[in-house]
Amino acid sequence: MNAGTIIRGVLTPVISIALVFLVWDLIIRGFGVQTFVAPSPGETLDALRDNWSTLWPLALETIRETVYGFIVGAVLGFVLAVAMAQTRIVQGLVYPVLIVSQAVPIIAIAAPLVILLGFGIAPKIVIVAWIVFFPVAVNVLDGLANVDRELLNLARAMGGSRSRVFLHIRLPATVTPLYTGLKIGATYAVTGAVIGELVASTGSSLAGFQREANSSLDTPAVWAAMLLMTIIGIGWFLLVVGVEYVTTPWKHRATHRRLRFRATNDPRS
Amino acid sequence: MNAGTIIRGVLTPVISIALVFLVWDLIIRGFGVQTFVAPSPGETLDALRDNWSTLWPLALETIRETVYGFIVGAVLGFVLAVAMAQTRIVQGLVYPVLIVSQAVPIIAIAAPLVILLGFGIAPKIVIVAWIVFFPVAVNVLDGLANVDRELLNLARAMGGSRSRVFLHIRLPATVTPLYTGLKIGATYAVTGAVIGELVASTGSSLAGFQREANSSLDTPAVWAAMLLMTIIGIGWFLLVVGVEYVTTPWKHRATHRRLRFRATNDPRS
Amino acid sequence: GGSDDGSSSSAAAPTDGATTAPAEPVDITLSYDWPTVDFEATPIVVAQQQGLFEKHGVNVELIFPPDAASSAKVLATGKSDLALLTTTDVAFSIDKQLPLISIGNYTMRNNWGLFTKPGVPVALDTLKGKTISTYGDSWTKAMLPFVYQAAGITSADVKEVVVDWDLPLLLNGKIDVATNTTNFMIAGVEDETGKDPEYLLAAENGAPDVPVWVYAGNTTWLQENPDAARGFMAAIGEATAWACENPEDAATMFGDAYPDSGYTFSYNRIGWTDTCRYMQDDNGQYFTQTDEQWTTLGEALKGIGELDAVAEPAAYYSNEYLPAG
Amino acid sequence: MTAGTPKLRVEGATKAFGGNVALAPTTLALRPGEFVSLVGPSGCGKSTLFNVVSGLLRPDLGSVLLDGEDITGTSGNVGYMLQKDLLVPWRTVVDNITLGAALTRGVTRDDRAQAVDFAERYGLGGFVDHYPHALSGGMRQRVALMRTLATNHDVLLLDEPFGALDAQTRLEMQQWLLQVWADTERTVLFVTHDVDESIFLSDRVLVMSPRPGRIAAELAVELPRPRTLNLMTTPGFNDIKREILALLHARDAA
Amino acid sequence: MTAGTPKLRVEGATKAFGGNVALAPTTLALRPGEFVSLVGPSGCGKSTLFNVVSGLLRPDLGSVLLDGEDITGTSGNVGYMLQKDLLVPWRTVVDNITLGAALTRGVTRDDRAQAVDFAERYGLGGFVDHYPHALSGGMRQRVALMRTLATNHDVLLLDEPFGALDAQTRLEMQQWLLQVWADTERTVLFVTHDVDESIFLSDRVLVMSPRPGRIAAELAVELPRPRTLNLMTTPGFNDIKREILALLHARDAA
Ligand SMILES: Nc1ncnc2c1ncn2[C@@H]1O[C@H](COP(=O)(O)OP(=O)(O)OP(=O)(O)O)[C@@H](O)[C@H]1O
Ligand SMILES: Nc1ncnc2c1ncn2[C@@H]1O[C@H](COP(=O)(O)OP(=O)(O)OP(=O)(O)O)[C@@H](O)[C@H]1O
Ligand SMILES: [Mg+2]
Ligand SMILES: [Mg+2]
Repeated sequence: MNAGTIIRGVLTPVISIALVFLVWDLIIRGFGVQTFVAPSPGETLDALRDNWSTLWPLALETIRETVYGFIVGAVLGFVLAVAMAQTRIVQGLVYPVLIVSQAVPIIAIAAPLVILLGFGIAPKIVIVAWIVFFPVAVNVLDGLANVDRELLNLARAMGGSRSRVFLHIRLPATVTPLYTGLKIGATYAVTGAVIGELVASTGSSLAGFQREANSSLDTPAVWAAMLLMTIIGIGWFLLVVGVEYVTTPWKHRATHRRLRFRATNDPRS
Repeated sequence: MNAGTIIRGVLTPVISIALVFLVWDLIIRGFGVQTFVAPSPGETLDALRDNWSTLWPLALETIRETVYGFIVGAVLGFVLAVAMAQTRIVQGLVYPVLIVSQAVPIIAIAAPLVILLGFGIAPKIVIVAWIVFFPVAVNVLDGLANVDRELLNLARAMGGSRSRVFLHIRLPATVTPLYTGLKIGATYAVTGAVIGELVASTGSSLAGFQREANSSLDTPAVWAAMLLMTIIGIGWFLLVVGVEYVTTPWKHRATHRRLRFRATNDPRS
Repeated sequence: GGSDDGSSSSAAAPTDGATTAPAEPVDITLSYDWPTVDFEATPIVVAQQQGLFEKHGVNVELIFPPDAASSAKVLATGKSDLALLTTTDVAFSIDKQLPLISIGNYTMRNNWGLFTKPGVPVALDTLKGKTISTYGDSWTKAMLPFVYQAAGITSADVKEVVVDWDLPLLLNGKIDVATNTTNFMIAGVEDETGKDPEYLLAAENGAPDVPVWVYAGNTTWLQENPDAARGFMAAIGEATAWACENPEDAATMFGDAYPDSGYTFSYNRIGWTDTCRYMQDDNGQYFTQTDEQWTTLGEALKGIGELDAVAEPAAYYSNEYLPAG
Repeated sequence: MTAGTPKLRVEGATKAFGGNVALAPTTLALRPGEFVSLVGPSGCGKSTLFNVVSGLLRPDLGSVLLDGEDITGTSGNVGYMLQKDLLVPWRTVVDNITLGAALTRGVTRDDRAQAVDFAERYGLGGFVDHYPHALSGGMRQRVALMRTLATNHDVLLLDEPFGALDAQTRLEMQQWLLQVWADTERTVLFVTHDVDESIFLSDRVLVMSPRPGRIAAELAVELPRPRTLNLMTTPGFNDIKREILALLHARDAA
Repeated sequence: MTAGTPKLRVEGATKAFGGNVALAPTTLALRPGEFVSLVGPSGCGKSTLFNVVSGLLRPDLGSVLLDGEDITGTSGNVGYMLQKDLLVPWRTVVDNITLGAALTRGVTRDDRAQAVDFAERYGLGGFVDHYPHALSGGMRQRVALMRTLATNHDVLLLDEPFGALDAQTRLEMQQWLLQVWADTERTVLFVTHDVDESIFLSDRVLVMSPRPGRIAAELAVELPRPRTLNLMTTPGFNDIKREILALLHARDAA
């Protein structure tokens, strides 16, 4: 990473977020919006700090729901994509269902889910997974469909079995689209968890805190919770970006470090 | 369109949706789920028919909100993408904001929006636009970034002005990604309108009908409304697919029909 | 009884307390306490249908807030002139210095309690280990500790769940006990099952007997339109009295006004009838507020840490706009 | 403009990217109607020279003259064509041919008529309303060349126009280009890596040296026209080829 | 296996797609260590023949014999390389070279050592841990060829391996290939559209006819080895070239 990359990769987003806060502040001041309607960034951050000891454990619970749902959704989407890639028929039958599933207003299915699955983490996992599986499935399917035909032929000509070709050619080719899907999913996952929490949760939750704060007209606390949810979503997104960076060295590095191997096998050593 | 295309394009989705209804029916019957928890497809369709005269005007209103929000979102996303494509700096500053905007749980901003914007159609338009602008902006930006450098150079070498190059080269190049974004947006747009309706409806609305049906434990009516919302979303999606098909003949036709021109200019005639 | 402060109206044009209909009725926007309509709007519907508002020189439009907590915000921002609010809404609004004030009780007593399915008795000594639903609202948060104290338990002895809508969960056995008010729960359960739920009224089990709902007004608007406010209360007073005497007719009238509300006639009738049980004090008096009710509520909210300080009673309410007599 | 004025003249044009000299001072002149090829190793600055002439790049030093007029750094004065056909997928053949008009002043009825005429004349008569995706690689390059012709500039810069075609199609296209060139009397500057191609087409071949690029040698190709494929295996052809290969591969020659 | 058994023998192999005959009955035989080129117009069935030999396609009729053993329709018996390098972007150079092992039985330490050895020997010593995106086109084709060599099959099928390279790099790669071939003593069947290339590399050139493809002529290239670029402009080379061009362009010749 050179200086230019660091500036573009880190500094610009930071400035950009700072600008958002600035604009937010200007709107609140400029239009004289009262605190109980919408608080300024400063008031929101104060509320976040003041409620931190309450919010943090709730945030952990939301993160837990998000993580589980995310994993379930990602695995489901991936498996579905692999299954669909096998035959045109399966794909033709499943694809419309995928689209329909996303056209269903998720808030509308949340309530029946709670009745079916109870107040625990299960309905939240289902909702998060429902949101996450779609971009994963669509992108991985795309990745599988776009593996170079000639490369697959070559692999077969080399004597590769179906399973080994899948393992060494098709599977790695899904990595980039998988991450694309995961990044989209990560951005929306927290929203899913929050919807689940809103409809029902055991004891307190981030969404529950928000509702309580709302019912006691503590708007800065409502927005603090919203800010925290957004931060969790962004954090989750950035985590996926980071994992992608580390696990796909061939995209940004010229060489792979293989110290152990080079040390023992390099004829020049 | 030959027979094979028709089968793949129309018959498979129909079968696929039929299968969804079948599985839904089997689950309800198989697990003996009570009607007030989750109705069978038959009960839902009955409820849809029985409530049709109430639901249809509400659906029209939802469609109206979706259409306006969709247009606002699409235009906003498009303009934003074009602006971002101008300079690296603008892009670097705006892109993080786009991602953050999507990580904000939309249900959490709905109520403040209503207090700021009132009970009319405005907050629904904002919410739908909020959902739609993102995939449009991201995809169009992608399209603009991927216009062949050499083609742009050639266009300049031909003496094309900045505005004409934009009009004839860059703009048409965004059509395909624009439709990709619009299709994603269409799938989610109705969800946005429904969220808006849930928090802000003076009179009646599809979401309001659903909530009232829910309060009076008329679960089949709840699901009928949900089904109707889903149908609107899918219909909207299919409409975009259709418009794309008609407006991008170069993707699926070998020739462009230019009857008038050929008739007067074809030297062979 | 009631506040004898009176300063809040001193700036307004003097009146003799009796309302007379001016030529031009004053338009009033009233924000409801819930995002959708239900039988609690019966007095307003009756006043509209019977021309009582016109008679008292006002014209009322009912609007619905984006969520249950936003009616106060709608009122405070001037998007409505009057509002139906819960008393906790008022308490928090004053704490946050929102420009509004309560101008009359809707109910005079506390009809909040704990509910179980028909045939499943509920008592203080059976609460331990039960799953209890709440709406995550401040009222419930303020009242539950009194009940727990009376039962000799703490919140750790039960499983509290926060839900969006309790009735299906209660009937479906997903929760053991729901917290709600009698009018809504009895109407819901009876309408759905034909039987009455079992319930335990909090006011009879350790909780203060304070009103749940009040009419409130935007202070600026009140100062400019004191006569309209009095006109409104006068019309509501006549409508409420008539509707409680003729619950069947009132429910029919409500159903006619909101045919798409999704509620059945019996639900509306049962609910309204039960509401009427709590609308008068021991003296048969409607509306009149007391220092004591606000102090009691304020202390209860302070007790659970929701309020830092209880304001002077006069900050919360004014009986200035009550109809004469 | 006197009779002796060259059609195109590059006068000491120089271009560096950063500290990297891509094009050392280069001077060349083309007579009206002349066909001149440029050959040279990859990266020697051939495309850079073309970009300077077409006005896409402004030279650090030197100038470009068209009919004696200074056009340095201004675009839209010469026709330009590249190895990639760069057809616009959403425009039909005729609309691709008229792209130049669309980009400069708007397409007229006459532009269309001329485009159809080109297409009819050079073997694409049945395809004027086709979209590019429905054409073969050779046909696409024909359309690209017609687009270049349709801008009605006297000077054409062709940068490896047949580099992506297979050998057979390439030979056909070379003969076709000679026919088009003879018909339309344009002045052509042609870049190729294929020595056979450069000799077969040109009146003169300019050999460029490796980086920093400059014109190292100039060979007149005094072979009769019209030319046919047979020419490629004649001794005269072979002599020139040997000379060029020797210039290009001085270091490789054993 | 007797001394006279051909290394590879294709016996009347025929292939049609639908009603479309891509490959008319074709018979050919390669001696061990021989370098044979196939030239022919586009679509004449060269790649189809390769696919039959490699086992990707089963011929409608006929058979393929390796060392006299029938391998018709079975894959993994010969090395195969295409115009596109088809390197796997997520594998380093050494991992790409050992791809064949990964696809058949798992990569051993010896496979790695052999791959590193290849890379060192043939000019990629410093690049064993590089990812393909960090290599030039010529280097990528070298890796692709090493991958083919590393499968340790005696017979290599090379289908226009240098078709995508620029002329200079191509000439370098041809000389490099001859060196590798001389070192490793493989039997090579080579497809190209470049007549110069086919002559420069081969012991024999097979010319195929247009569709339906079959072998129309066979020319022995009895030019001395090792060969250098000078060869390309010798009269002997030129004679063969004239003959092949005549066969390929019978219809174009004037
Ligand atoms: N825009 C640019 N920025 C920096 N360097 C450049 C740029 N364009 C070309 N170069 C460099 O200038 C040199 C000449 O490039 P040019 O493209 O003119 O070569 P060329 O002779 O056309 O090569 P080829 O035969 O491969 O097309 C090369 O070293 C190239 O890397
Ligand atoms: N899988 C296939 N299905 C149908 N037709 C095919 C298939 N593969 C090849 N063909 C057809 O068979 C004929 C021979 O194709 P082939 O690829 O073998 O030609 P080629 O000689 O390799 O051509 P080129 O020089 O362009 O590579 C062509 O007409 C081609 O369209
Ligand atoms: Mg170049
Ligand atoms: Mg081929």
